[in-house]
Parts: sequence; C-alpha cells; structure tokens
Amino acid sequence: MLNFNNPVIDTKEYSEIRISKTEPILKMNLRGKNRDFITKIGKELSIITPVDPNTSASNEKLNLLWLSPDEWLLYSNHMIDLKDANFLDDKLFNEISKKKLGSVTNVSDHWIMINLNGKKVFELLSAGCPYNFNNFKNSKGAVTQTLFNHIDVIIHNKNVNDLNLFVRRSFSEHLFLWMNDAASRI
Amino acid sequence: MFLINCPYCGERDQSEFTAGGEAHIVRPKQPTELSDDQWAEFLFMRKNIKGVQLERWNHSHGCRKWFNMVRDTSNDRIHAVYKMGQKPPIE
Amino acid sequence: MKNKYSIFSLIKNAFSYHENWQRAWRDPEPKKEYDAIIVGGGGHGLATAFYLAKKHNMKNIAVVEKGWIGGGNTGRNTTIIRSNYLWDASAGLYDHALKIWEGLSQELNYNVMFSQRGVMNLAHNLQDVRDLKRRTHANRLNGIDAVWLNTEEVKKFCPIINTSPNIRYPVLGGTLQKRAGTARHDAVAWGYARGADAMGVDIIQNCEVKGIKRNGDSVEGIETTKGFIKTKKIGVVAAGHSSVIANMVDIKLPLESKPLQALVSEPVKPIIDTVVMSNAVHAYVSQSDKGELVIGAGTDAYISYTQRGSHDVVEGTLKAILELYPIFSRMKMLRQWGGIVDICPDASPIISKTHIKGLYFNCGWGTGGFKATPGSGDLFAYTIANDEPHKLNADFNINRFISGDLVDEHGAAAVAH
Amino acid sequence: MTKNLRITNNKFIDQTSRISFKFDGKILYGFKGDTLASALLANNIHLVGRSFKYHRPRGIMACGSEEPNAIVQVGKDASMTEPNTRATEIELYEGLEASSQNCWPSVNFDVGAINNFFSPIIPAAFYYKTFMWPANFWKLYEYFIRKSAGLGKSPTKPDKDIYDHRYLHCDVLVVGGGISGIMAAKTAAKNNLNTVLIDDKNILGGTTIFQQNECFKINNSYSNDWLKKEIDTLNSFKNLTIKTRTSLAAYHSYNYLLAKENLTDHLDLNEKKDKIRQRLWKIRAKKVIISTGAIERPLIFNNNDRPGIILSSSIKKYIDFYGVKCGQKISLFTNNDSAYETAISLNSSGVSVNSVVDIRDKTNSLIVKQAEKLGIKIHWKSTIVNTNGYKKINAIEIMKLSDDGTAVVGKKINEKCDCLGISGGWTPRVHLFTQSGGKLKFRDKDNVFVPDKSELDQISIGSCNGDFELDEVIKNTVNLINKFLKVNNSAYENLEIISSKEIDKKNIWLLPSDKPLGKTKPFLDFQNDSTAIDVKLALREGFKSIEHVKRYTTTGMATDQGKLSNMHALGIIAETAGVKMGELGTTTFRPPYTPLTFGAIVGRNVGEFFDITRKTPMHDWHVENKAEFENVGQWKRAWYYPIENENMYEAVQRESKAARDSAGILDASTLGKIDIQGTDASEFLNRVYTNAWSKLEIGKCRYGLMLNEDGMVYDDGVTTRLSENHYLMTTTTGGAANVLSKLEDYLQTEWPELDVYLTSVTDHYGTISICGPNSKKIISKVIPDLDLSDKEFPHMSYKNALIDNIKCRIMRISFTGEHSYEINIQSSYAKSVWEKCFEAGKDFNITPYGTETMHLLRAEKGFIIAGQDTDGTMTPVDLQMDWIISKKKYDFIGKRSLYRSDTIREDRKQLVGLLTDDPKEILEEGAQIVAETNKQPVEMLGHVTSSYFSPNLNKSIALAVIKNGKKLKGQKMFVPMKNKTINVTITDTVFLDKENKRLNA
Repeated sequence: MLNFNNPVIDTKEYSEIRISKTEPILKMNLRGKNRDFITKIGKELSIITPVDPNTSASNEKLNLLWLSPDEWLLYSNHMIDLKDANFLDDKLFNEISKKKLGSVTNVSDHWIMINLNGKKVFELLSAGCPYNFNNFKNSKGAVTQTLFNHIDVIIHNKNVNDLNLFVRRSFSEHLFLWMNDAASRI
Repeated sequence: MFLINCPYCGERDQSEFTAGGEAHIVRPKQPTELSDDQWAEFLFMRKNIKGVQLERWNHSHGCRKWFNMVRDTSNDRIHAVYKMGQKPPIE
Repeated sequence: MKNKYSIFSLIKNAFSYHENWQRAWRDPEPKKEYDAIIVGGGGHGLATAFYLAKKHNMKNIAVVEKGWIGGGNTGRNTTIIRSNYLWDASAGLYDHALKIWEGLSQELNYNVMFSQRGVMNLAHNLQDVRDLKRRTHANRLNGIDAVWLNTEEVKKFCPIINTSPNIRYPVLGGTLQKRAGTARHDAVAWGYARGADAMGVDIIQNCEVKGIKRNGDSVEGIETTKGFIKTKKIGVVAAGHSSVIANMVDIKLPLESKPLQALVSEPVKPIIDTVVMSNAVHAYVSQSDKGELVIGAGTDAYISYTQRGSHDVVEGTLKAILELYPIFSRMKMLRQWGGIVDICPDASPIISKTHIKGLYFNCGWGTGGFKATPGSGDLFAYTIANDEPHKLNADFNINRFISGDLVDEHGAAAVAH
Repeated sequence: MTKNLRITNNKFIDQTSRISFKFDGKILYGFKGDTLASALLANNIHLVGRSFKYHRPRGIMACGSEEPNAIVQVGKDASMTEPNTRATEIELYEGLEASSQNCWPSVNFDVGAINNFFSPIIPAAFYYKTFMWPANFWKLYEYFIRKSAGLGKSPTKPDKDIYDHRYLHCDVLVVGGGISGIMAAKTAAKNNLNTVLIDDKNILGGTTIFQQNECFKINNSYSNDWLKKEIDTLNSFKNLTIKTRTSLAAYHSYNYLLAKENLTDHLDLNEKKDKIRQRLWKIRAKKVIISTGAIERPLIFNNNDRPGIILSSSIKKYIDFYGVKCGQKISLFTNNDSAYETAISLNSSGVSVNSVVDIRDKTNSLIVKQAEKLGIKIHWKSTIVNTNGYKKINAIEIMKLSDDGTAVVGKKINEKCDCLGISGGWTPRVHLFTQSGGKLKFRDKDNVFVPDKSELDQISIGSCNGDFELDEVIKNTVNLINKFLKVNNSAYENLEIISSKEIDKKNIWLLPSDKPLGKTKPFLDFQNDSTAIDVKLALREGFKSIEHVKRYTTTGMATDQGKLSNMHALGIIAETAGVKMGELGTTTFRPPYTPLTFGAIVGRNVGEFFDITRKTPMHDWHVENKAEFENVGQWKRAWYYPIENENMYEAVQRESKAARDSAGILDASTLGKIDIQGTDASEFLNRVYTNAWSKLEIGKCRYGLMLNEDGMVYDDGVTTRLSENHYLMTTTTGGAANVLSKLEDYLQTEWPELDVYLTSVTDHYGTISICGPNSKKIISKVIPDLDLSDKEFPHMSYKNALIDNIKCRIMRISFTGEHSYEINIQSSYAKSVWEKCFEAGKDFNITPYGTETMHLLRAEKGFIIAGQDTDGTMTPVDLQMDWIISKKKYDFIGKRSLYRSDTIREDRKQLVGLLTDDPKEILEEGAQIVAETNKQPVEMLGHVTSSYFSPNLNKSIALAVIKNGKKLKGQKMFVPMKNKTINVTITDTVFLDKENKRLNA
C-alpha cells in the first residue's frame, strides 16, 4: 500500500489561534458558463450552486465555493476515503465534462487545506492579507480569494472564528511556517 | 496602492491585480493579410495617453478575470471599471 | 566663456561675499524663430543643445522646458553610469557616453562629480551566471572593461554583501566594471545648461509645448505657453512625456510611461564605496557623496504620469536590500520619490528621425537613461544637424519595430535604474 | 546634576523612578517620562552635536520630530546601534547609551570646526566650482569630501530585532491626538464609526494637555483639565482604537496610509529582547482626519544657531511638561503672541525672564497684558542683531528696528542670558495633506500655507488647518467634523471658551543686522548649514525655481526635511525675487513624514522568509539522499546527488552514464501542468502552438512550441490528448504561471467564443521520470498489469494505470533520448511511488539524477531548454525547428511576426552544435564565438548556450547560436577566452543517437 504524505503541516496551538491540518479531503475544480451546468452540479451534489460573488453553499458532506463567474471549488467536509472520492470524481466528470457542460478537475492534492480557529485568527490574517475582513468576519459561508504574505489563498468562513484556508501544495509548507512565526508573536 | 473595484469580486487592494496595458487593441483576425507596418502597429505602437485612458486589468490573485478600467493616468483616478466585451461607460 | 570656476575664483569672490557671481544661465524670452528647438530641458536635451552649438556650430537654438531644467528624470534618477551592455550597438552607444563622462567636468568647467567607483552586477542563479558571463565576454571583445568575479572576489570588493551560501539566493559571482560609477545628477543638467547658454543657446523654462505646426510632411514650429516659435528642426527629448508630444502629430511610439521609484536613507559615514546591482534579487545600492544610501526600486506595471508609484514596489526593493545587506535594517528611509520612465519593448532607446521632415525623437531610455546623457546628446545633435543618424545610433531608429530588428537588452537593463 | 534645573510640581514625569543613561560616555540621570533631550537639558547639557558642513556647535532646539540639531547615535553594539536619532524623540530608558555625531575627537573639541574658518570660501554648492584640477585628483578630493560628510555611523552587523506588519481597515482614521483630534475621534466613535486614533507621542493631548493658563479656559476650567476629562471618556468606546507611539509615515492615494508603531524603543535595555521592535500599519481608511498640529518657526538673524537657542514653545513644553528649566536667565525673541505664553509659564515656575524682544511696535492682547502685569520686560519694535557664546549662548545684542523693518537703528543693548527662546509664528503641518496629493493655498495675513483642495475623502482640522487660537480651533473643528462625517454632535456646541486673541501681526523673513549681510551667519537649515546668504547666492546665479534653490543650497534636504527651514527659504526667495509667496508655490513634501527604518518597511520577510520556497512532493527524499539543490524560480530542485565527496562534475558524469547505461530517475514535478477541457480544446491548441493538433489521436502525446506575438520562442512542452475534448498540457518550470495567465488572457479577451476551460494541476501531480534501457523493466515491476509493448504503448503515448489502487497516468515521453516513462500521480502518493520505483530499480542500479544531468542528457540529443538556448530573440526557424511550424494553419500566436523583413533573413543567429578540437576542452557557457583571431574589435557571430563534457560520447559538446549557423556546418570557428583562444567546429545539434534507436531500445 502506498503511504500518504502531506507537507510537514501538523496541528499547532497558540494563544487563541489553532492551526491544524485536515488532509486528506476531496477537492474538485468545476468550470462552466451556462445555466444547465449550474443546475446540473446543483442536482448532482444536492447543493444550490452559489452564484453570488464571494459566497458558498454547503451540506453535511460538501462545500461549494464561488471562485469566479465560471469557476467553483468543491471540497468535502471530512476526511474522505478513496472509493467515495473516485466515485464522485468519475460521476461529475461523466455528467459534466463528458456531456460538454463544462469542466471537472480533481485538485485534491493541488490545494492543501489548513484550518484556522480561535479568537485571534483575523489578527493572524491581518499580518499578511491586504483583504478587508471587517464584513467577511460576520458572514458565515463567505469566501475570498486573496493574497496571504504574497501567496494565493482561498479562505472559507466556516463558522465564527473558524476558517478553512486553501493554499497550493508547493507553497503550503512555507506559508505554514510563516503563519506559525506570525501566530507566535500575536 | 489603488483600491480597485473588480467587476466580479468588489473592492480589492491593488496587489491582487495585474495591469495589462492599453485596452481595445483587438488582435487582427487575419494577421497574414497585414503589412509589416500594420502588424507593428498592433504589436508595439501605443497611445500611452496622459489623461483618461481605457486599459486592461486582471484580478490575477482573485477571480482571475480580465476586465477594463477607465483611469486618468495624470492623477491615477479610476473613473470606472467594466467587463470584457462591454462598451466603455464614457464617451 | 563667462567667469571660469576654480578654487581661485572662489577665493576671489569670497572678498566680495560672493555677491559678484554671474548667472549660470540667462532667462531669455523666446525669439520668433530658431534654427532648431529642443523640446525638453533635461540632461539629454541640454546636452543635445550643447553639442549642436559646440560641434555643429548651430548657435541660434533654444531648449524649451515645461518646468525647470533637470526637474524630470535627470533630477530623480540614482545616477548610475556604466557601459557593460550585451549587444554591439548598445555597447557602442553607452561606452561612447562613458568616454565623454571621463572628461565632462573639465569640458563643462563644472564639477559633475563623476566618480568611477565601479559597478558590480551580481548573479544569484545558474542562468544569471550564463547571462552575465555572456555579457562579460561580449564586453571584453568590445573593449569594455568588465570582468567576472567569483563569490570570494565579490566579497573582497564589497565586504558588506551577505555572500553566505545559506541565504535564499546565494551570490554565485558577479561582473565588475571599474570605469563605471556615479555622478551628481543636478550638476549634469546645470553644467550643460551653463555651457550651452555661454554659446548663445536660449534656455526657456516654464514653457510648455502645446502643439506642433506642420506644413505637409515637414515641421514649421511649435505652439507653446509662451506663444508660437518658428523652426525647421524639432528635437524631442521629453522622456516620460514623449508620447504626449508624438500624439500632437498623430505619431504612435512603441512606448509605455511607467512610474519608477527611488529612495535615499539618512546620511551616514562611508559604508559602501561602490555600486552593487542585482537582477534576480532586484536591488541596487550606492552611497552618495553626502553619505545617503541611494537605492532604486522597480517600476510599476501600469501607465502613470503622476510621478508616484505603489508602496509594494518600495517594500520589495528594501526586502531585497536587507537580504543582501542585513546590516542596513536599522538605517532609515529619508525620502522616496518617483519618476516617469518611457520604456521600449526591447529595453533600448530610440534616437531617430521620423517620417515627418525636421522632427526627431530621442526617447525610450526606460529606467537607465542618465548614464547615456552625454553620448545621447552628442549623437542626437549629430542626427539633427546632419538629418541622418551617426553610425553609433543607426541601430536605434524607430523602424526596427517594424522590421523586427530589435536590440533586446532586457538582460543588461534588467534592474530598473 | 550640577544645578537643579528640575521643578518638582509636575504631572507628567514620574520623579520617583530615576533612570540612569550615558551620553558621550558620561553617566547621567533622568526620570521616567523624560526624552533624552529633556534629560540632557535637566543636566544643563545643550551642546549635543556638530553641524554638517561647518561643524558649528549645535544644541537642542525643539521638542519633537522637527528637531534639526540634536541628532545622536544610539547604542554602541555593532548590530543594534542606530544613527541620526532625534534626542527629542528618544524616550529615556534604563541603559540608554547615546553619543554625539559628526565630530572628532569630541563634540567639545571638533577638528572639523576648521571648516567654519574656511566658510568664506565654501559657499553653497562650492564643490561644483572646484576640485576639477588636476582631473585625476577628483578621486582623492572625493575621499575627503565623503569622510567629512555623513552624520552617524551605520551598524556593521545584522540587526537582531524583529519587525512586523499589519493591515488595518477602518471607517475613520484620526492622525494626531491633540485637542482637535480628540474631539474628532470622540465624535466619530460616538456615531458608531469604526475609528482609529494615532499619535506619535506616548500620551494623548498634544500641547493643550499642558496648557494651564488663565487666558485659555473651557467651561471655566483650564483647557488642560477640560481636555484631560475628554480623553478619559475615550476608553468607553469599543469601536475606537487608540495607538500611541505611532507616527504616520506616508499618506498615499486611495487613503492608503503607513504608520509606524514603536513597541520596544522606550523599554529598558533588558526588556527589549525577543519582542517586535516596530510594527508598520498598512491602513486603508474610508475617511481620514488630519490633526497633526503646527510647528513653531524660528527667526532668521545673525548667529541664530548657538546651543541654548530654543524654540519658545519648546521651552514651554520643557518647563510645563517635563519640569525642566532650559536656563535660569532666559530671554525671548518673537514676532507673535505665543512667546508670552512661554514667558508666563516660566514666570509661574520661578524662572526669571530677562525680557521679551518683540519686532512688533506694540500690542495689547490679553496674554501680552498678563505678561506685562507679571512685570516682564518687553523690547518693542526691536530685533536681535547678534548672539554671543561659542558652545552655549551667553548674551544677545538688541537693537531697534527701522520703521520699514529693513534696518536697525539706535544703540545696541547687550543682554546676558543662558538661553534664548525664539518664536517666528506657526507653520501648519500640511505635509501629510500634500503627500496625499492635496493642493495648498497661501494665507497672506499670517504667511501660512493651508490645505485647499483634495481628491481624497479627507479633512484637516485644528492648527494643521491654520486655526491657531483655542476658540477657533474648537469652533471650526466641531463644524468641519460634523459636516465631514455627516453627523451632529451637539456635545461640543455651546462650550464657553476664554482664549487670548492675537491682534497685531508682523513678519520679517530675514531680520536685519548692524553688520553687512555677507559678514553675518543667519541660518535657515541648521543641520545642513545653509544660510539666507546661500539662498540669495543661488538666486543671483539664476536658480529661480524653489526646487533649484533647494537642490543648489541643500536647504530643506537634511534629516528633518526642512520642517523648520522651508517657509523662511520660500519667504526670502519671494522677497528677493519680488514675487508673491502664493504664486511661488512650495516644494513637494515627500514621504516618509519622519525617517522610517528599513526594518519596519520590510517586516518579518527577512532571512528564511525573504522569498517563498516551493517544494516538490519528493523533496524530503532528495534531502535524505544528500541532494544539492538548485533554485529554479521559487522552486527547490534536486541539482545533483553527490556520493561520498564527489564534486558536481564527478556526480553528473556518473549520473549521466548510469541513465544511459541502465536507468535513471528524475523528479519532474515542477513542470507546469494545465488541464484543458472543452469542445474547442483542439482548436485552442492549434492557435497557441505552432504545430497542428486536430489530428492528434486520443492517448497520444505531442511536443509543442509556444511563441510570443513577436514570433520569439516563449515556452515549450509535451501535451497529451486524454480524450476527445480533454488535454493535459505541460509547460516549463519557470513558464508555468505565465503560460496559464497568457492562455487565460487569450480565452477571455481574444477568443471568448471558444468553449475551453483551463485548470492548473501543477501541484496536484507529482511527476516521476524514469529513463534508460532498463526503464521498461522497472515500470513493469511497479505496474505489473500494464502492457508495455511498443505496439500497445509506443513512444509519445500515454496510459491510465493504478498503483495500489491509486489512479495515475503514465506517459511514454523522453527528454533524454532514452526509452523512458513519466508517472504522474497525486502528489500525496508521489514520494511513496518514487520509493517504490527506486526499490524496483535497485537491481538495475537505478540512479537518481538532478537538473544538471538532465541538462547534459538532453544536450547530447540537441533538445533545447527554453530560456537557456533561447533568450527571447530566437524564432523556431532560428532553432532549426522549421518542422514544427505548421504550413497549413491559417494563424497561431506569433505567426505573422515570423514573416517580417528581419525575421525572414537567412543569416540570423541560428542554433548549432559545437565541438572543440580538443575533446577534453569544455567551453564556457556564455563564451562568444568569432571567425577571426587577433582582431580588435572583432565581430561576434554568436555565443555558447549550453556546454558539457559528455561521458557517453567521451568528449565535450556544446550548443551555440551563430550568425548564419545553418550554412556554416563543418566550419572552423574560434572562442576567444581571456587568456587563450579555443578552436571549435560547427556541427549538427544532435550529438548522440541521430536515428533515435534508443527511444525504443
């Protein structure tokens, strides 16, 4: 059996900031323009596809994040086992890509998801994000793509002071170390 | 640092964007029909306006969408943004 | 020649409390007509006028400047002078300038403080090494005094550089041109102005060009804020504003005008006695005679005529400075400013005739025009006087963008300076 | 302390906690709350530095960031010392060590002072006029000029302190916590606006907080008591953030501001460690309120620079705030009322005021009357024509002014004093306003520039807006704020205010003396030693513009950025040139407002965080196996794997041989990968690559070359057709990001009609490349059930497969010319698969190789590396890759540029192979190639782009670009090195296996 290797990211606690790893979870990039595409993924995932900028929709298993007018990120709430992952992967690909409605790409390992939790998470973000979180803070489900210390990230407001941050795998170790350094000084 | 109103994502810091130069320079549909001069015109020659200019920007660290901007290059004031394919909201 | 500058003239004037110094240049009203008009009173424009008068015996000429002379990029650059360029054409152009620099203070009887303290270009990755070695070999064969230094030699020449192999992008070596260095930017403009004025050139400040009058395909004169001035030859040396002038005659140039920033630290006692540039880490620094660290930042990607850039560019530059010189962390930024640089797609200038008779352009110097000032002026003067380019600027004509015969100097010009 | 210069009744200094510090090696004492300046003055030390040019003795002159003279070197430690620090801004702490600058051997005896003697022959800008003969002596002259220039000393060891950044977004930012700032902040907070108030001092309240004077009352209490109560109420607002010790450094467009917060500079030496020293706040404010106050002007008269000459308002702050007497026999010199406030303060603290010299004829304002009541002597219509005392002022010479104020009359009065307070009126701190692009207007009645128009959502209030008197400050602040914030705060509306009003105004920019101007020293810029005479000289020499005068005389270019000198310079220029000051305009104020440490600007991104480090999934394996790494962009790539003490050359020779003899394994994960889907995918590829794609069979791979519109090679890579409308494109490592955004650009802007979607999967896949004659055997061990026969799985094709149930894609493609495979698998399993392959390869001596060996192997086959063999000036034709340019296709990116008059030239530089006559001789990459030796200058025909010693051919090989190279095959050429010339022969670019037999071996 092959071993599953994550970049060296584990759970670290600081005063009112908790940085923790979450892998493996499923992540899929969905792209499409027309209405059929939008209704189709909604149907396949039993989620109403979020069409408003910077928003998301969730059910107990999955989250669907708006990334752009023709792009969405799908990710699973919990660690997901291979079979389900492959099943969902194939199903969506066959229903959408094969049927020429849009594109479906598995990006589970393209992104690393890091959970940020605690009263001071937004202080941590303010150490490196030019983005204005004043409204984002209070709107559950809000999504933003921005820069965090010059690295592209997607941030999903899961719950009060409970964020999921997505960063490209090859950048993740660097960002993780940087976040720890920042968190240790807040 | 500009505060740019991405037509898709809303107001964001300039650092999330990439400038793409003068807008509405359409790539010739039949380049092979053009003379060297005409091709050079498309390739290199620019108005480089001092004043109100239409230009392209990309929300490269956000939604990755290209859009157009009306900006006065003499004072960096942004008058408007509009999506690709749309008409400029000014004269 | 008006009263000569020297230690003796200083002593002599001391007795009269320096109340008898003459004006460095007159402040004339424009005449009705000139044999040639230079648009733009920066270093390049004033040098052009100076050499038109000196070498081509054209005395009835004027320099019109919309603001005050030397107030544009001449007074805003970081004063680096070097000629270690890759292609023969560039090497010829910039070394021609460097040779003039070497005698300029005497030629102008004005101390431009040309200081041949050497310019070092650092390599931080394997491609850097290839590119810099390629340039060094080319320079050697072109008779330009650039040599390759290994990391130890770099450290020896400038001990404060962090050459540790453990930094993010270690210094893998570099090139050194000893004849290169810096000069006092204001003095260059003032020296040329004083020299040109002494030969009868009218330097007209606060005179903005509003239009160019044409008769068919030749020029007749310029409309200015001080009225119409007749002339048959117009040499435009307007740097960041070149396109503005070009648009007056419906010429499009292959230029984009972008903000370029620079900054100085508070003055300190001598700590670095050469100029060090780094492409990959994008920082360069020298120390002025006054003691300030002179640091150049990069350009912004957008067009702007505001002479302001974005803070991120300054932050990025200082980040690179601290990577290479961690000892500067407690030094303080005293002043930052911006200029408008006109950039060509191939990072090389245009010194050229146009399809309009009597209209000449000298532009596209991008981020590194100061070093070329004397050569640029000399060659542009030649081009205007003879209505044909000198062999040293023949390759820098505007038609190269049509034929595709570019002089790609991105490598040599890579660090904005 | 020699004398007792400290008064006891004082609210702001904690006289119970004594602090010891060192100045110029001498141990001294002060109190918590002192600045270095106030502590020095309490120790009766005025002389703290020497001036820049003449090395004249200089003393403390002000009490804040406008201080031009009292700048010192703080700390001795080579890594922690800080030059050019203003004593007036250094909060005293236990262990502080400071020393004078720009003097040798000591501030009391400075050899440089000889310059003062030479001053007659070194006027402004003298250096432009001399040092030109003999020409080659300039180097020597410059050496001495530089030695004498500069002020403090740079640290010589790396900084140990930590710096930090924070972004902050607020509705309202209030800059400056004086009375108007406090009122503004409270109003904003009251109206539920998210408000931030910053002040550079350690406590709020500005100058009003120590203004206890009968002439200034609000609702029957002293202005300071009233303000104190206001400040106390601020803590109740949750939506108000207050930051003290925080100075606004820069005000950029779009209300983007930078503020520096000092966190440890005031702490005792042993408390500073391991804390963030300074934090740079990057503030984005919807609205900005500037309430930065005003700066008192000096007066310009003969010898106005001696230690002991201090701004009158600073003397007031030293006595009222710090409880320090600047002297015991103090004289005052003024052109306005505010000096009288100082006189009264001194008087009430028991300091005898000799007299007030006032250039005005007489005035009867409330405060002047009160001063007279206290018996303070006033010299009306008088000026000071000279001051005495070398290292400290000891007397002033007073004379009456002529009616027109241009000359002095009558007899000279000598007055002994040990301190002189000067007041030339007030200058609003408009620096931030102008930084933000705001335009100023000139107010003739009291000669000040005040804010006029601004593009941004901002406002100036209080004295930085030109309101200098308590009642107008309050009245106007209330109105302006209510209008600006669109609120209605009645609380401040009917306050009962007592405020002395200035009735008579008089201003003389350059005060006359009984000596001819040339014989006097009326200083304008104290730090840079420029005088009124210098300004007049500049004008005389034709430097008309302010910027010219400023640059020629260096007035206003010192570390205080002309906070004290600019207005007088303008005034004297206007007067001399006979123009109105309003028309003259002002010089531009450039950021930062006060000098900002590089450390604060950079923040935490130093050392390991200087730049991002990207790692591949197998990175740890490479580390464990002792790989040396190469930086490729932000990536760390395995460069080579030395065994024992191999050097790079030896390691690469071994790796290269092993790869061709048996098997090699390479981590290719950094290659860019783009997933392309959509019904127009094939058409899209047709447009972006030079070759044709429509006919590529599903399951097959093809090499593609991408150009810029200018026709020059931009990027290359292999693209695989996964299904009808589904491709996987690979790009170069360096090109990945740019290619993707370039392609997105074309899709979004030029070809929106195409149904194509791009998704980056670069990081999703780890890529393992196994090459060599035994690669097939190894793959069959790793994936037993995969048919690897050339028929089923030929070169340039791909298969899906499972490794332990993990999906992966196997491409049979080769960058080495060997039979080879590329496994693409989810990154999380890549390291594991890599180890599996390595295990399976053991029997075949599978050898891990890095980028260097990869470069060598591909060079043996003449494959190019975009960026190494191309430099943005090479077309596909130049690379002799004509075959890859589709003749059928109507268009593709860059096609048209290939047919320009220059790009169709036959004799362009073209890619060729090079062999050295001596097969052991390895050419240097970058070396130039010529046709003739011993000729200078000689035409350079081209240069060496790649060069290696090939262990497989046992000779050195090289790729080069040479003018007209195609036609020159077989020709002899020369590579001139510094000390020798190498003979070479031009060859074909393919050195090994021309028939491509090995691909299927």
